[in-house]
Order: sequence, then C-alpha cells, then structure tokens
Amino acid sequence: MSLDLGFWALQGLNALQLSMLLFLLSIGLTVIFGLMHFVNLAHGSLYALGAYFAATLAGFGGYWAGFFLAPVAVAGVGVLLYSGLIRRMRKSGPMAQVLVTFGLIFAMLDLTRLFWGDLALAIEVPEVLGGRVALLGIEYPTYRLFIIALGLAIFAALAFVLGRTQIGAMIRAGVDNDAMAACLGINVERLFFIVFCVGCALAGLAGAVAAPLLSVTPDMGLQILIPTLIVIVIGGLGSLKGAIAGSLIFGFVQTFGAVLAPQLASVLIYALLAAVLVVKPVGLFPAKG
Amino acid sequence: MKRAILAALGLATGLAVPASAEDIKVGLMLPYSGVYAALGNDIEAGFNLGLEHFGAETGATFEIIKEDTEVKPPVALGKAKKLILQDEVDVMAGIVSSGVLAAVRDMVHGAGVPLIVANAGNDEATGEQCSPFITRMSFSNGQVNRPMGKWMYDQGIRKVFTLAPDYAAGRQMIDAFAATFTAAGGEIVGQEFTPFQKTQDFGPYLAQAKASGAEAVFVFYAGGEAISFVKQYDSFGLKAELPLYGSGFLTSSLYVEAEGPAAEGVITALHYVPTLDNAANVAFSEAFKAKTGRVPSEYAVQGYDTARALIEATKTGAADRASLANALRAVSFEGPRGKLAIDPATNNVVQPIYVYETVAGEAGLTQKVLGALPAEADPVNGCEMPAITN
Amino acid sequence: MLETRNLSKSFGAIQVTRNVSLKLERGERRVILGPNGAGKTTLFNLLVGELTPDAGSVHLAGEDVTALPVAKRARRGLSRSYQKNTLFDGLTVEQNLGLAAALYTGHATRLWSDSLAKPEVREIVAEVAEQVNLMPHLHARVSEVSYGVRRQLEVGVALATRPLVLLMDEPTSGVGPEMSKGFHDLLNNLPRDLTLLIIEHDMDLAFDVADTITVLNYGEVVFDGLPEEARGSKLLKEIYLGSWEDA
Amino acid sequence: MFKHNTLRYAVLVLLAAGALFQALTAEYFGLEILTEILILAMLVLALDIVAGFGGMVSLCHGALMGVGAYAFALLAGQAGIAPVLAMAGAVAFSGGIAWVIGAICARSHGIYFIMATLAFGQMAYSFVFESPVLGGDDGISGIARLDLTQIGVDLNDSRSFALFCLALLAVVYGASVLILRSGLGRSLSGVMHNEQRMRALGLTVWRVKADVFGLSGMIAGLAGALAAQHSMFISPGLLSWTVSGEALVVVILGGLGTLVGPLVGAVAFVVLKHELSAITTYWHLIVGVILIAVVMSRANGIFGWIEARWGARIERRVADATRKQQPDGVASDA
Repeated sequence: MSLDLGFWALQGLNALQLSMLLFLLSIGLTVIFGLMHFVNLAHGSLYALGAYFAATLAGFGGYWAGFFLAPVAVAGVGVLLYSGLIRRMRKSGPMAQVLVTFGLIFAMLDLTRLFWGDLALAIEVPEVLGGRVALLGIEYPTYRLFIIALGLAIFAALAFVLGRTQIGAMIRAGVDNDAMAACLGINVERLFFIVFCVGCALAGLAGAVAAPLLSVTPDMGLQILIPTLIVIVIGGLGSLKGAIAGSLIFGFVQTFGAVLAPQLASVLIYALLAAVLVVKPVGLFPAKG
Repeated sequence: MKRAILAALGLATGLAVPASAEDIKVGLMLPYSGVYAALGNDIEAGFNLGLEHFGAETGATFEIIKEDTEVKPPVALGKAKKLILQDEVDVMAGIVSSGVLAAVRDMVHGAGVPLIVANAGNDEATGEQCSPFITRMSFSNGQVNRPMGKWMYDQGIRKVFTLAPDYAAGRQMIDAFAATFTAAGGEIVGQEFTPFQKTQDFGPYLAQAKASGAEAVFVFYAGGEAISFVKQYDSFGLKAELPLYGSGFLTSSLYVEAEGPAAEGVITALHYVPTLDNAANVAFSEAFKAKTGRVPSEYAVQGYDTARALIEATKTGAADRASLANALRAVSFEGPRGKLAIDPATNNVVQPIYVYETVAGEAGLTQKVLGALPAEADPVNGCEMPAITN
Repeated sequence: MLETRNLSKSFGAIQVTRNVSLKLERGERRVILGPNGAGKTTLFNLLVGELTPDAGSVHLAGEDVTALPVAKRARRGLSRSYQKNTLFDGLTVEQNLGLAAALYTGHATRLWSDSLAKPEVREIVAEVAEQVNLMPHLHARVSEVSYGVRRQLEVGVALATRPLVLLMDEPTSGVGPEMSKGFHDLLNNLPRDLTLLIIEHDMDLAFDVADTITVLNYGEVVFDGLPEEARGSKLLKEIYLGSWEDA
Repeated sequence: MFKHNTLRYAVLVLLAAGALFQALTAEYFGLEILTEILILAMLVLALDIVAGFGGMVSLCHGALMGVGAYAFALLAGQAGIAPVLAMAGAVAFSGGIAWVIGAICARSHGIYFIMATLAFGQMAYSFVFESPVLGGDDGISGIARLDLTQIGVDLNDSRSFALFCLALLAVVYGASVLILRSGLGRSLSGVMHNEQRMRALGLTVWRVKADVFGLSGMIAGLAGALAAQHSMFISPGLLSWTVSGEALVVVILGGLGTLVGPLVGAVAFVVLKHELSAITTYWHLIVGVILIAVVMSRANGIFGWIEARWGARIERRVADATRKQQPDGVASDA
C-alpha cells in the first residue's frame, strides 16, 4: 500500500471533519453542564431530531431550508423540554438528571419512529457543496470541508461571545459560581434558558449537517451519544477549550486508530478516556479547578 | 404479539383443495423495533401477501402469532420459548439477525419445531450448526457472494480492496467473495473490517482503499451503514476511478432511494432484484406495490417465499411438527427469484444469483440485471444432517 | 508529640503559611490565636494532610508524616474537629461516634462483623458520649439535634478515634456564652496526656485552657509563649488583642 | 445506614411468597418472566449496594453482569471446568474486575463517576464485541446449566431453575444485608454521608469503595452466570450501557437505598415491559414517560413512596404496641 503524504493529509482532514461534527454536539452539552450542572443524556436525541427535521424540511425547501430551520425547530423542542422538565430538575442530583434524560432518550427514540417510521431517510448535498476541492495535492469532498469550516466558525463565534461580550462574561461568571453571579444581579435563570436553547440549536445544527453525510435513522442519536460524552469528559466539563480539545483528540484517535491499529480502534478511545480519568479525574481543561 | 391473528384462508373455491382441513399455528418472529424494524416490516408484508396469493392452494388454515424479537438475542430466545412451550406452535418463521438465529437454534432443534428462516444468513446455520428442523428460504452469506468472485475476474478486474463491518456476517460475505476471486486468479490488495454499527465516518477507510492500488472495491454493508457508505464513497469521487461492487444488500431497493444518485453505477449481486423479468415476479411486485406503495425488496420476497414454502409443505398433508419439518426440506417451486429448491444436505435454499447495476430510471433509481449466475448448492460445511425421528 | 519545621504554603501569589515551626510536647495544650485570614485553618489542613505544604515538614510522635495522606496520619493518632460542622447528617449521634470509634478499634473495614455492635466500639461511644455530654441525644439523628449539640458531637467524633493529638478548629464557634462555659468544662475533663491544639476566638476560654499560646498573623508565627507573656505582649495587642480589649 | 423495619419485612415476605407461588404454579411463560425478574433483582441489589449506600452511581453494572456471563461460558464451555467451579470463577473474576474499576473511579464523584464507569463498561462491551474468541456479535450458544442431579434437581426444567434462582436470590439478599451491616458497609455509609470526615478519621476511602464495588461486582457476576444459564446463550448486548441504564432505572423505580425497593422495582419493570410490549412496539415510549414521571415526582420510587405514606403509620402503631408491652415506657430501638 502506498501511503504517501496525500494519504495522511486526507486522513488528517477526515479526523478534523469528525472532530468538528463532535464539537458542534459537545459544546452545547458541556456548556449546559458547566452552567447548570445538568447532564443531558438526551442531547444525542436532539441531534437525531435535528437530522429528521432537516430531512423533512429539505423535502419542502431544499437543503438550506433544513440547514437553517432545523436548529430553530430543535431549539423549539428545547424550550418545551426546559419549561416542562429541565427547570424542575435543576436542583436534583446528577443521578436523577441522568435518569430523566435516559427516559427522554427512550421516549424520543420511539417518537421519531412514530412520526418518521423505521425506514432510513436521507438528504442530498446541495449543488454548491457537491463535488470536490483540490487542496494539499488531494481532492477532498467540498461538503466535508464545509463541515470543517462551519465547526471552526462556530468555535470562533463562541470564543468571541464567551470571551468578549457581556453575555459571555455573564455565562463565565455563572459557570464559575452561579450563586455569586446571581448576587451580581445576573438573571441566572434566564441565562440558563438561553444557553440551553442555544445548546439544543447547536445539537440540531449538528444533526442537520450530519444528515447528508450519514443516513437518518432513529438510533443515530444513541450512536453519537457515547462519543459526545467521551469528548466532554476527556476535555473537562464546562469549557469551550475542553470541548474543542476533546473533539480533536477523539477525532484524531478514532481516525488514525482505524488506520494504524484497526483491531484496537474501538477499545483505544475508551482506554484513553480511562487513562485521562486516572490522571486528571475532572478532564483536561475543566471550567473550574 | 399476543393477539393472535386468525388468517382463515383457503375456503370457498373447493376445487384443488385437499380434503383435510388442518389448522396450523405459526409463530412469526421478526424485529418490529430496533435497528432492523424496517426489514421486519417488509418481511411481514411479503409473508402476508404470500398467504393471500397461495393460501387457497392448501386445505390448511393458519393462525399467526407475531412476536417482536427487538433484534436482541435474549429477548428473542424468551419469545421463542414462549411460542414453543406455551403457545405450542406447529411451525416458526422469520428471524432477521444471525445473532437471534444463533440464540434460538438450540431451542428450536431441541424442541423439534420446524423453523423457516426468512433472512438471517450466517453460514453455520446450514453448515456446522445445521438442523433438520431449520430450513432457510432466504440465503446464506457465502451463497450470495461466492459467484461474484469469478464474475468480477471475468470482467477483467484483477486487484480488489474489500470492506465490511466487523462481525460474523461481514466476514463470511467477504471471505466467500475473496475465496472465489483469488481462486480465479485475482488478488485482494487490502482488506478492512470496520467496527460494526459504530462506524459513521468511512472516510479513513476510503482513503486506504484509494491508496491500495486496487482496480475495484468490493463491500458488504446493509441498512443505515449501506446508505452512509454509498454516499460517502461517491462524495470522495472514488466511483469513477475505483468502481464499487458489492453484496446486493448495499443497494437494496429498501435503501436505494435514500442513497440517491450516489448509488448509480454500483454493481452488486443478490438473490433477488425487483426488476427481474418473469411472470411470478411481475405478479408479486405489482401486488406488493399495490399493497404498500413500495418496490419489493429482497426481504419482502423472502417473506413471500417463506409463506409459499409453508403452504407447499402443508399441501403434502403435513400438519404436525415432524412432518412439517420433513415436508419443508423437500419444497421446491418457481417463484419471483426463479427456481428455488431446498438442498436436503444443508436445508439451505438453492437459487440463482443475479448481478445488477443500479441505474437511473424514469421514476428514480432502478435496477438493470446484468446477468443471472446459475444456482449452486452451498458446500456442506460440516453439516451432518440427522434424520427426523418421531 | 507534634512538630512542624518551616512549613510554607501559597495559593497562587498569596502566601498563607510562612515558615511556621511549632513544637508541642505530649499533653501540652496550645491555643492558636490570630485575626481572620491569618492562616490558622490552613495550618490545620497542612497538619492533617488535607493540604500539601510547598516546603517544610510535619512530624508526629517523632515520625516525619509530611508525605502521608490524611487517613494514614489520622491512624497514627492525629485527629481534628472542624470549624464548620462536618458530621454524618443522616445518621444518629450514636452512629456518628460509632463510625469514628470503629476506625480506632479496627472494625471499620471488616466484612464479617457489624462494627457498631462490637462491645469495644460501644464502650468508646459511651465513654465519649459521657465526656462531651451527648448521652441524652444518642439516638437522635444529627439533623434533629440543636446546633450546640452538633458542636459537641463535632468534638466527640474527633475524640472517638482516641487520638494522641487533637486539633480543634474553633470548637465554640457560633455557640452562646452558656455553651462556651460547657466547653470549658469539657476541655478540662479531657485526659491530661492528650495533646491539644486549639484555634479559639473566645479569649477567656483560650487563656484558661492554654498551656502555651501561638499567634499567627499573615501566615507567620508572630508570638510563641506562655499565656501570661501573651497578655503583656505589645506586638500582640497591636495586631490582635486590641480588638479583644475593646470587647 | 441499612435497617429493616416492619414494612420492609412485610414486603419481603410478600415478595417471597409471591415468587414461590409463581414458581410452583406458573405456566411456562410465567416461569420465564419470573426467572427474568429474579436475575434482574440480583443485578439491582448489587447496584443498590453501591449507588444507594455508597453514592457510587454506576453505569457499568450491566457490563459486570456480562463479564460474569462470559466468564462462566468460557470456563464451563471452552475450558471445560465443572459448572459449579466455573460459576465460582465467574463470580470471582467479575468481582476482581469490579474492584479494579472501583479503585480507579474512587477519586471521581458525581457525574464524573457516572461517566468513568460508563467508559469502563463500554470498554468491556467493545472488547467482547470485537473478540472472535468470544463469538463477537454472534455471541456464544450452547451454554450448559449447572448439574444438580446428584441432589435430585434437574435445572433444565424451568420450574427447578426458577426455584434455584429464587434460592440464590435469597442468599444474595442475605449477603447484601450482611455486607451493609458489616464494618465495611457502615464505613461506606459514612463515606456517602461525609467522605472528607471519614478520611480525616483515618479511613482509606478508596479501599472501602473498591472493596464494596468488588463485592457488588461479584453479585452482578453471579447474576450474569445465571443469565447465561437461563438463556443458554450470551451475546455482547448483555454488556451494553443501556442494560446498566435499565438497571439504574429499576433501582430508582423501586426506591434507591432501600434494598427492598429495587426488588419491587424489578417486578414492576419486567411485568410492565412484557405487558406493554404485548400491546405495542412503542413500549419504550411509555416506559420512558413513566420513568420521567417517577423521578420528577420526587418520591424515592415506588417503595420509597409506600414507605413515606404507610411506613410511618405502621411504625407508629408498632411503637405504640411495644410501649404498651413495656410498662416503663422504654421503646426499644427497632
């Protein structure tokens, strides 16, 4: 097998693409956790929901309708979840939260089956993003580059919002110490609500973006959940830095593991996670010390 | 499902109907939830259509008891036990996943209940683990892929890269292809098995395929993985330089619409293609479309032929477990997939394999049959078929 | 019995313990004084091992225990009570004491016997309950008893491990004068060979029970001597006792 | 800290009587369900010990059960060891694995503990899934049940097997009570209530956590060995994290930290699942909604709710009765 530079460049891009998809998912989950100490296992289900919304909307208004409206629709579901469940679960322990959202996984899995059936759906890549782009001496699918760019753009936007804006400062204060933030006159409850909805919208966006790449099936949310959890636990809960670092680690370990040690590929990432937890029980870049 | 559905068929006409009117209890075990729910639904639709079309040919009536296997072997085993010991069914049918078949095999064999396998293709079920009570109307993993090795070599392909999910079926499918391809003189230049049901991004493997120096790629994927794979293969632009071949499940009519244009030009082999031009298939596919609005898949035809096999067996007058098992082993008929017969040495179906290309048709994608490869019985694979004693 | 040599600790740029060297003899009762933020509790945390020092060492009964974790130091006879009640809230007073006593008797990790039912454990529980006046409350849950009783239990739990050295972090914090008086008697009733190191704000109590006094300011030992000397010390007045004389 | 009270004894007696009645009279499918309940009950007892009395909410107990099942299948099948010894070996092996997991995770708390155990569980799942020796996705079939014909019991008979599981469950329940009432169990309660203080008092906390996690793993392993014998077939699905999640659901549904409650939960869950799946293939939806409702209700599961409603009343009545019997008015500590 001739493994030249182009091959590794290709794999590097593959790893990056996977990382960015995971980043879109994990950032919402991790900031929700950091701010609200709330573990939403149903985050993967929101991702699946995003893909289904996108598939349905694409049927009416083409890809971009799904791309822009699916996150909005998922955020809408987020509003329902927040006012119906999450707000009441805020003060409960992690176990109660894990269980309620575990119940949500069950419920949402069957709801998607009820509405959309068991057959896999699919979305076509839009014309503009079809085809391939030549770079680094290789040809790479435009759509995958689009995912990488989108991930980086969202990362940059979030870094800006969290680092340079007032609401970002409020969120950071809330992550640091929510009681203190409340004392400073920050409406913590509303902040939670906004962050939760944005997190949901990002999960929906991830679903909409992943849909043309994969197939849209009821269990896609369950499939992505474990990788997402691994990302945020490796990265450390609550921080943007942790989410991006965890995503990159996962993406590269998974991709290059598959190439270099295919027999170990799936055990490798769990072993890495265990190692991180032994050395740094709260992950690499936790929001708090 | 507990609610028994009484299918009172074969009344009225009274012409070709044998005198004996037996009531036969059938346990139908299919996944109605879980990853294979779509397959289960298609098989059931085919099965019901089969009863409808051929039910009048026999005097027997069928009481169907449906159970959801959830694609979980322990669940399925519990349901199988219930069907056999509590409902006391005369015959069982269905089973989609090989894992479930492996789980219920000993139970079925031990209890002496005939089982018509309507999908699960693991080679051992009609090999080492064969049982006179287990008759397979679907396919075996090796059977579907074996003819493709020689056929691809004959097309002038010499170097192939293979890919499949890392589980027993994936390995069996690829092994069967690789064996005949290398026997014909071809070379397997690379082989990867991707983590089963955990691989969503095939990018890393596709890059390897590209770098391998192969002339073509041969794969086995099914369900959601097939959709992702075909789309990703196309998005990397590999289809032009590295034609994609595979097991026909890859471009099954159940999934091909979701794959879209990415599936165009993919050449695969399977035991059934919806566009087969024979009278039985035309009748079947017209009726199936009228019922469900979908093109029948290989799963649907398996269900259809399972019902037909059951009816054929009862036509011999068989009505209890042992006689049904014996009768099922001798079934043969001409159906939508051509002439079918059960090989008494293994109890696996013997059927032609069709090579087809997925092409753009007037209304979406359709299948162009490139050739029919003659039916071949599977090697015995260590099957020692004991005789049924009452 | 307990000794520190040049103990130092910083949190970031703030040095909270500077070069602290202390030496307590067996049976010595020493009170640590100092304004809020003087690093008294930090010193305790360094002594018991809940914090690791940046420099210096801790010695218990002649052995260097600086590298030992909290639990191992405790098993060598170092016990502490907390300024803020650190109890087993859902359990009864008796169970609180029993858990601690079982650690002394060695029944705490046995699988074949119920530690709380062991005569040795029950004996210690009864004895400690007597010492810290908890007899009437033994079967009450911690959450059901008054704050004062909880303060007593806080000391009782620390005592139930039968320590050689007992560190008490403001045992009278938050209780009224009546209770304070009770603590006074309680301390005087403790066995004379028990080495005590007490952080205390109640000056009457402090001067009454103390054999020696150490004053910390900005993490540094600024006074180390007898109570009488402390009363006369000018330096002490400036940094700390001024407020006491006003009171 | 674990304590039996009148209500708990009453429910235990009821459960035992119900199980015995079912075991002796049920039809085939009834026995199937009973055995399923008994094995699940064993698993949730194991989980309640660590989660309810040690605050260690584990998402790897399903995997530990699977480890026990696979160890039994390998020892009894491939290695040809006598099934009784294979069972002991399986219990010891899963206990050992659990001890190591417990020791590593002991430093993590709350959600990190949950995630860490999830990671280890998934690691085991992936390992089994990818190991051709262990049958991979297809699993291992043809697992033999224990041979007790020497004492006149044929375990291949469903009724005998159900009774056998019932007997073992009774033993396991007794062992769980003993564990919780031992010095180790008491110390674990102390750790759950205040880990910092237990450490300051001289307890090597990680050791206690690991030891109890190991013991719990042994029970889970036993459940696994029984599950393997029950279905005579095992597949990696047994180790999947959703099995652990379901076990946690059962513990919560029944009542965390009550030991009796999870038994009630196991009965409720299995019966509910079978009844619902007979009606609709969308039964996950209903189970999900029920779960959400139970957790949101703030009651400690079914049993916790009963205990809160009637338990207090019964206790009071019993206390009154004992006071009458003892004229000096000293109520004994139950």
